[in-house]
Amino acid sequence: MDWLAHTFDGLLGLALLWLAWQAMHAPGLFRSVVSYMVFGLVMALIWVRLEAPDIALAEAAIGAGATGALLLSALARLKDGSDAGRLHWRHPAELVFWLPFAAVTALVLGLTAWQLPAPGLGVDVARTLGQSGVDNPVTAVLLNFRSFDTLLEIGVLLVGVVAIWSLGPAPSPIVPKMPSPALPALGRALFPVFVLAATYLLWRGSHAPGGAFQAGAVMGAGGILMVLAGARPWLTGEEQGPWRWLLSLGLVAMLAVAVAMAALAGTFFAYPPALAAPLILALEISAALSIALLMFAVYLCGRPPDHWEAED
Amino acid sequence: MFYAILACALFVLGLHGLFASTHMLRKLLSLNVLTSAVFLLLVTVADLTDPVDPVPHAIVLTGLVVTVSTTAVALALLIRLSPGGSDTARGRPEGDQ
Amino acid sequence: MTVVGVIGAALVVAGVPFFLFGTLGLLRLPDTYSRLHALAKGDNVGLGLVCLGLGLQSGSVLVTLKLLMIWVLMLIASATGAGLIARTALARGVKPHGL
Amino acid sequence: MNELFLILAVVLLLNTTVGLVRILSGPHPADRMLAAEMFSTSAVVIMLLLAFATDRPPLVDVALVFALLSALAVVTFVSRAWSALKPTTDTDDHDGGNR
Amino acid sequence: MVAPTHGLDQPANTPGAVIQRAGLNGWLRSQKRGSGLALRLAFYALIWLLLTRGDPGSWLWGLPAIAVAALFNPFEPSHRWRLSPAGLLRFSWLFLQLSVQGALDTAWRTLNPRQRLTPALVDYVWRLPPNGGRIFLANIINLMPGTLCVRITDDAMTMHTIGDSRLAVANVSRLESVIAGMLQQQVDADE
Repeated sequence: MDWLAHTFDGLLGLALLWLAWQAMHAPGLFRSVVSYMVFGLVMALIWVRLEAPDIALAEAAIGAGATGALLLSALARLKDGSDAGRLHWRHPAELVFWLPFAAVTALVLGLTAWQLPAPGLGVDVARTLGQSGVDNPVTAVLLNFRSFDTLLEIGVLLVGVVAIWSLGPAPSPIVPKMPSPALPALGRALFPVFVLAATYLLWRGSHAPGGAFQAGAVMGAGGILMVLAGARPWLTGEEQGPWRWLLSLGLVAMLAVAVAMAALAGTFFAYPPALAAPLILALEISAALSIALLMFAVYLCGRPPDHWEAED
Repeated sequence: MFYAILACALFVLGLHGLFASTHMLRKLLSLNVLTSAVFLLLVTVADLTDPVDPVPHAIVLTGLVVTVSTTAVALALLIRLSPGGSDTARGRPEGDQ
Repeated sequence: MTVVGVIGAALVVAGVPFFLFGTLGLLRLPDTYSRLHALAKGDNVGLGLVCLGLGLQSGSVLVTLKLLMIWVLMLIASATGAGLIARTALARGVKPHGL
Repeated sequence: MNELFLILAVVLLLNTTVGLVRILSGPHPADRMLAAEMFSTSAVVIMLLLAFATDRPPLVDVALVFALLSALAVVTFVSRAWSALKPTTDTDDHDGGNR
Repeated sequence: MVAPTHGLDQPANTPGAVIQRAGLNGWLRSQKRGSGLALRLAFYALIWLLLTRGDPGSWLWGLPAIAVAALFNPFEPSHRWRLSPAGLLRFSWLFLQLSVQGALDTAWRTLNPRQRLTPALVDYVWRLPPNGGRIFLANIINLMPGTLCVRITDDAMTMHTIGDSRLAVANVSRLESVIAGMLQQQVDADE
């Protein structure tokens, strides 16, 4: 039993280091990007080994899905896709710096990790879980105990989208000429599964691994797939009206709840235990919608056009 | 313990890549590797205690999403900085298809 | 250990060699097209056997069907993916080996 | 039984790690992509095996998400990267397909 | 209220256009055509049931999700076929048979690629009508023994075969007939 787990860990670690090395040092940017995509898959397996299925779900959707799509698309738009910038060992003497540096860093990191308070917060969270309104400790931490972090985090995503939109209109064509008639068929077959799976993850979030982040990431990645398969975004009325509202829905809802709670109880995000469950539910739904759309908006690399015409 | 060492090795690898590579895309990949190393360390520490500490898990979860948005912003900037990229941004058809 | 459980375990064990052959094909075959052949066929039968075997092991109909749903999703993805890569490769002028 | 599944998971992981050599050797972008695809199929299987060996049903959902999103990488690759990767831009021996 | 849950729209008929022309009801009606809304709803309900492993409390979430999945698919439904249950069974059986055969066949060739690999490109003329399962056939043959679809045109597809190409064509032809039976399409009997 034990040696099996150790072999498994060892193989994962080796693959991880090798892929990381490839991602940074391989000749050819394409090879780097593919290595990094596989790196994401290995990370998801490692999260499973470390008893973190919540993170594994998110990593499966983000690391293996959305980030890969982002990087590959960007690679296609970078015209100098040669091996420019390949990392060279200019002097063997660099090792004289890097080896001691590596040793010291490892030592400092290890010491820091060692000195962290031993029991952690696991006991506290388990003790107060009953008052939080949900049964999944990670969701409880995200949307109740430390919802301030989540608020800021959604804010960061929104700022990211604003930054990307302010760079100008999205590079055209947003979607290249459709290479195959099989793509719409694929999109048609997968769309319902994406909707159902994302809703399922959202539903599960209150009592088992899953929740707004995972659901949003799956739906966002699904949106990217749909657009690549030839669908045109639905929310493309004039001036992207509904886009903006939905993008900020998550942040607005969290702020509204926070301010309301501040008025009621005197503290940001201090939910009365009776209201906790429905409030977390509402926050989860709005956060999932926003995250899905934010992930999708981020993929466009610019402000979406007012009208989505079929490119040719 | 093994994963803590792995995280440290990954951290050093990522840091080296971040400083030593010259192409921006590679720097970005190194940055992502670096974040993964930090997440790995956090979760490894969380796994040491008996009821697994959910707080680092939640932090890593938000961190993952923030990393995607950072990557996306950096890539959008990168596309506009690259010599041919500005053409695509202005609407010139890409590729030769 | 019930009979169904034993059959399930046997199916899981039977599924794994297909992955080994898939990797062997990926490494040994001479061109992109034949590698696509090896991967698309081998991996999906392997995954199907593992899913079915694990489902039988669990002894629950719903779990078995859920695993089979994962298999069908993978089938859709890999059949379409293999076709997309093959068609794009030919359109971009990648010549098949031996022709 | 659980040991058996764990052994199979380790075998599969070893198998995929060996298969990753295709990322290194190419020669075509499509071949590297194939190696990534192979890894995602195997990751689904490993995840399922772990789910049943350690009795953690949430892992089945992780496998489901993997299966759902495995199409995304290929579709992005086909519709975007392939069109931009002219034979000369990837540094490897670009006529590998017509050896 | 334009359901904002997924943010996507259909390709040929731009979403906005449809809604402006026919209103939201028209768009919804266009989605109801095709393989039977009831059948689709039932199928999605089955998927939901499997996902949640039959948790009764989940249907409060499931029903809206099923409705969204069925009504707001951004791709136009293909509405030229009906599913025949007997045909579906026959297809599934042939599919399973051929995929196992295909996996064993490729494994055998992989063991000695130098002698057992005889690649060829074969044109296969469609017998299925356009819009009636051609794409399905083209995708499915990638999983069948020794065939890989490398080009699709209006009247034929090109297959890459490893091994006996006549056998491969015979298999594809058989599969085409079964698919036609499943989708209740007309194909020429002979060939």
